[in-house]
Amino acid sequence: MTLPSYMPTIVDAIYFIAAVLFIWGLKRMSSPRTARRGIVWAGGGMAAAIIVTFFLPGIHNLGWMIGAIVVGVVISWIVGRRVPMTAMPQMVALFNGMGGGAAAAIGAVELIRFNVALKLVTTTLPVQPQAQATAAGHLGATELTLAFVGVLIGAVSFTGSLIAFAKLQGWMDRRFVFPLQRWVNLAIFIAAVVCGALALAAGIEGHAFAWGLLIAFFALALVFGIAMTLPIGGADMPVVISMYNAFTGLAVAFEGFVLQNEAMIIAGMVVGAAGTLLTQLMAKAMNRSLGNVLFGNFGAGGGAAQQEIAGALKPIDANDAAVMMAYAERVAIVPGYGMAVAQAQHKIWEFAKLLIERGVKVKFAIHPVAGRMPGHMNVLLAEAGVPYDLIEDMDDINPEFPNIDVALVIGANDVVNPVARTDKNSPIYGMPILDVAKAKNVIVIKRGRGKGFAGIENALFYADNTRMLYGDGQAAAGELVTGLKTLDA
Amino acid sequence: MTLPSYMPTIVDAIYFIAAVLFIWGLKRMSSPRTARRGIVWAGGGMAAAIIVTFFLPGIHNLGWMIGAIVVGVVISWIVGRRVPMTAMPQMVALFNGMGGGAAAAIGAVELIRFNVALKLVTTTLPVQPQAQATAAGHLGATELTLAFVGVLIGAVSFTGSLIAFAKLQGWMDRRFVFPLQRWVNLAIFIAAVVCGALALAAGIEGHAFAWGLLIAFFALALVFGIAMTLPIGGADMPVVISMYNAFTGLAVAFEGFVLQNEAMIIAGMVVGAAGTLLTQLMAKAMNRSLGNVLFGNFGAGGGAAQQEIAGALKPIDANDAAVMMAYAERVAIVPGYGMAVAQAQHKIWEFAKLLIERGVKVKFAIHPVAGRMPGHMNVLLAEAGVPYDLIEDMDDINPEFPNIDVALVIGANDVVNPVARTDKNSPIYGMPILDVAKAKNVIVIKRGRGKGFAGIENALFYADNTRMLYGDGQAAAGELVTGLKTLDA
Amino acid sequence: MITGFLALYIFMLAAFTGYEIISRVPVILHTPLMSGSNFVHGIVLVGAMVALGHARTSIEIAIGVVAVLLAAGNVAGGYVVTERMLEMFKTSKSEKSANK
Amino acid sequence: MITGFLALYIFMLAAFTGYEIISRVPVILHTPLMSGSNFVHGIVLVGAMVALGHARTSIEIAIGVVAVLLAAGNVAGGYVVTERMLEMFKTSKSEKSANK
Ligand SMILES: NC(=O)c1ccc[n+]([C@@H]2O[C@H](COP(=O)([O-])OP(=O)(O)OC[C@H]3O[C@@H](n4cnc5c(N)ncnc54)[C@H](OP(=O)(O)O)[C@@H]3O)[C@@H](O)[C@H]2O)c1
Ligand SMILES: NC(=O)c1ccc[n+]([C@@H]2O[C@H](COP(=O)([O-])OP(=O)(O)OC[C@H]3O[C@@H](n4cnc5c(N)ncnc54)[C@H](OP(=O)(O)O)[C@@H]3O)[C@@H](O)[C@H]2O)c1
Repeated sequence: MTLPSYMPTIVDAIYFIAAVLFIWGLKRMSSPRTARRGIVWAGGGMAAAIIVTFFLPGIHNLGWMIGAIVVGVVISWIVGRRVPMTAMPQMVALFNGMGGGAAAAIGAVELIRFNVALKLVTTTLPVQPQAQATAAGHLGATELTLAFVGVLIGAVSFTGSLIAFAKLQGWMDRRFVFPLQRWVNLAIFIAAVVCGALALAAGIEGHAFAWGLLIAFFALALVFGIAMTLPIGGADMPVVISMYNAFTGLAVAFEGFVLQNEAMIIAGMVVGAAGTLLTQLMAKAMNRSLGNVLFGNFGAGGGAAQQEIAGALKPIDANDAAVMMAYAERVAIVPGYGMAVAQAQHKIWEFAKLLIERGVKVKFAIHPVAGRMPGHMNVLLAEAGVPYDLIEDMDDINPEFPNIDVALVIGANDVVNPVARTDKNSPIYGMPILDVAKAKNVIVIKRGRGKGFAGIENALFYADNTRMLYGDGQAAAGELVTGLKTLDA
Repeated sequence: MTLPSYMPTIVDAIYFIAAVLFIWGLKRMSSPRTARRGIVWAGGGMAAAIIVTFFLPGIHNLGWMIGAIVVGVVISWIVGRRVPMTAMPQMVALFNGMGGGAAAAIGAVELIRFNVALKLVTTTLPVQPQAQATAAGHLGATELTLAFVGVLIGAVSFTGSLIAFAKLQGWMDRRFVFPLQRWVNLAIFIAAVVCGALALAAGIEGHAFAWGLLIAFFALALVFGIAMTLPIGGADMPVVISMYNAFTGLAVAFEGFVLQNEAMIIAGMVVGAAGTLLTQLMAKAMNRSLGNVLFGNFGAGGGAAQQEIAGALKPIDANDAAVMMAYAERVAIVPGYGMAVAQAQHKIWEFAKLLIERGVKVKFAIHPVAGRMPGHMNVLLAEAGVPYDLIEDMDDINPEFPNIDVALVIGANDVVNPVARTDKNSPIYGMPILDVAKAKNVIVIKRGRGKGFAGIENALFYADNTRMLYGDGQAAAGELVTGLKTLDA
Repeated sequence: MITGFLALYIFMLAAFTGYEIISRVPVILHTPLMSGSNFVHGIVLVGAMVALGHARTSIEIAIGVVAVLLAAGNVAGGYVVTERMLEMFKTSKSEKSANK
Repeated sequence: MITGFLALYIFMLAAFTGYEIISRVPVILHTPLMSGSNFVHGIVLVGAMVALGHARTSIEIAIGVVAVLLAAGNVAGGYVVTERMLEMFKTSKSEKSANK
């Protein structure tokens, strides 16, 4: 296939437009009103960029290429469409890891080609001048360095994200901790850097890398990603995923430099910076520092050292609970991960609407990390049609709890656990919580004695003013609705 | 002077740091808390960039260069230091015009050099190969086009800003309007573009430009800047200056491209975009569109068509005014350009503090375009030490005026003129105003029957509940203070 | 040819842009935005295609295919997931106005 | 060497950056910010120095001197004026806390 000579210019122009659309799209994505359009625009730019790449001069292996694209796109598309909303965080982790792996693989191809070309040059110079020109020729010291750095962070993002995926998916229930772990991890990291630096130094001097060093570098980078992520608890995974997202962005930018592709440089760098900031914002929302997330061994089990909780669980039946709320003046509904699991948001909103009709003042109290991803509850309540002005942030509603007659907790646990305030030995000590315990009465909907994400007991459930309404979230909410309706009938 | 070979790299590095500091500095300048540091950082970057430029290889004419820098810096510095705060807007115009002129001059030098080099090449080729290499060699079609565009907008910014300066300085009292003016201006613009395009086409084909065309292009561009600015009224000057500021930024970016200087490209482009947006925001604050500002012939006199105002001016003396406010519950102070002229902000604040001590609730009501630059009043009141929480924006205070016992207007006129609401023929019709007329009583401090910026009568002054306190702003405020003190004694 | 300083300028400006985009985003949009930027770095597919397109030895082709496969997964999955999440916000908006 | 597309990328990113910096600035800071950006384009002095530094014929030198002179005025004046305006805001802040 011979292409017209102006083709590369057209390709460059499309890449440029794609880069603009990415930035534009991301900007729109930062407000709920314009977000949907944003992703569509960015998607258009992406599709155009991918299509024109086929028309770059000197592109071979088209069969392999199309096959790999079709397989990758179809599988991801189906998985992404089918997966339940509750599994979104691990999906993001998975796809992000794939991007990191791709960036690392690109770097690997370039480094191997550099090596092969140099070997060919020194041993059999006149045989393959073309290979030498395309590869070894254009990798200067800067390009080589960035290729190595890109491979390192891309590989870490790859295996790290896969571990994060496995943990959130529930495939690896336990955190994997052993003594001196940090030192072992540090050793792996240093070994990877040393191997890489030695190979790099050879490359900059114009020699081929030793294959052994190169392979060791790849392997150690992959292992480090695993080792670094294993000890981090599942509750911290969204922050970690966001960090790996930034990593992938940087790796893409660096490999884009190696390939002299501006669109990759810009898109990668934008994501790198955006992801870095987003990581910090997320850590802040969970009241943690990034260092604490990565090395803090949060949620380290430690049940042994925890204080004992006195008191008993006092059940209540749905009708009594409905009556209690029907005659209350103010009710606060506190949803948590259990509401997401039970998909109870529609029933709860139906119940809340009935209360509002009776003149009860109803608010939804949302903890920033309720559920399994930041903003999880907002997404679900939005889906059910709850208007924004009934939804209150933690900071706004906390001072109001003493005036609230009934706090209805549905499937929340850790985010209302007063232990975070009182018990220094608790793994969630220091996390800001919703002050539900201060409400006059508390009703808790959950299925049984199941623990929350952090795996600890909750003193709230044993408090004098708390009653337990056992059952699946959706079923219990349905019973509450029925209870209210019989009251009116 | 022989310079070490790594010098250009160091220069590039410093340019890079300067560009980062500019962006960083501008970002900090967008919040009052961090603004001061911002300009200092940007200034440091600028100083470093200027100094290292001397160390670029092949820089000649050092004597001229240092001389011109010293003269330019010293004069501007002294003028900038000495000038009163009220004259700030015209100073910004002046310095901005200088930047535009510089950008145009750079473009002119490059274009002339291109011409000379080409002539040398075609006529006496072997004589001056060096001149050819430095100039004609590197100006491709893109560079030439941007050089021309840069000269055009730089020149327009230059003469346009000088006219704006002259108007604000009071050197050109009248707007200069004649029939068919827009068409004449359009003709000048088209003539400039045609001359430039013809010369450019020759240059792209590899011929030298005709000197006549080139000179006509320069001259017409300069004339267009004047012609475009002459019909615009002084009240719109801040918007126009902001627009020329953006022009200069773009011109700098384009000439930076011609010179292959990244710092100029980036700084210029950032200012270009920032200035464009700022222009729009300013026009919006004055309730005008940019097109209306440029072509609307605002403030076109038009006194003839205006409605007559019935009523008489009713004077009050300072003691009575002081007593009135001393026994009021709520007082709103409405400052305008006259307070700036009289430098009365300190006295007014002293008076306000005395009122507050007596238990009167005092607010300052600020119109966004009171004075002669956006934020003018805020700057002055801040200087006097008025705390921010006493200062209210137009939108916040307007609904409160009916509850206000005394509105004290000091040196404001157009921004409180109810004619803007009522008289469609008035040049300020449609401008949002402060609803002072709705206050229970109004006291107006001004020197006499002087008109405001728009040059029209003010119906407020003739209203039944308005009393005039004649005198210079500072003196009148002083009398009010004395009046209050004697009351207490 | 993008050389050292030019690359630095582009890195710097792009980083600034990314930073600005994210600052002042409400917590509620953190996950969709993470997912959206995850999609954007799917542009790595273009790079993977170039790497595979120029691959000659079979080891290069093998790694290149892996790169394209992974990158394609990143692009498609990132888009679908982001779109699904944002769709829900849209629903909320229209329902909200209907409810008010 | 900055060629067409690279220049476009840089223009685009710088423009986006400038736009982002200005959006959401309060009216009260419009004038200082205008003055500050006026100072920033004073970087034209560097270009004027290069133009003058490479000038050979006397007409080039003459225009070059004018360019340097104007640009130097832009830089120095822009700085002084901006600094003076912002200084007042600083005063307000410290006085404000003293007053409260
Ligand atoms: N938002 C984020 O970004 C994020 C991400 C990752 C982790 N986390 C962590 O996740 C936790 C979130 O706290 P949370 O209070 O929302 O949830 P949680 O602490 O995980 O508690 C969920 C509770 O819901 C109950 N539940 C489960 N399925 C249910 C069903 N079908 N019907 C009714 N109840 C059901 C469970 O008790 P039963 O089994 O007895 O029913 C469980 O106690 C925090 O520790 C947070 O740090 C947050
Ligand atoms: N803020 C901006 O960005 C900007 C920029 C340019 C133009 N403008 C325009 O400027 C006008 C601003 O309105 P404004 O109400 O602030 O001012 P104004 O309408 O210009 O009125 C100022 C008044 O102050 C009085 N005055 C002057 N010197 C005084 C002194 N020493 N002591 C006491 N009074 C004195 C004058 O009357 P006497 O002569 O009788 O004393 C005059 O009526 C608007 O038309 C606006 O569009 C605004």
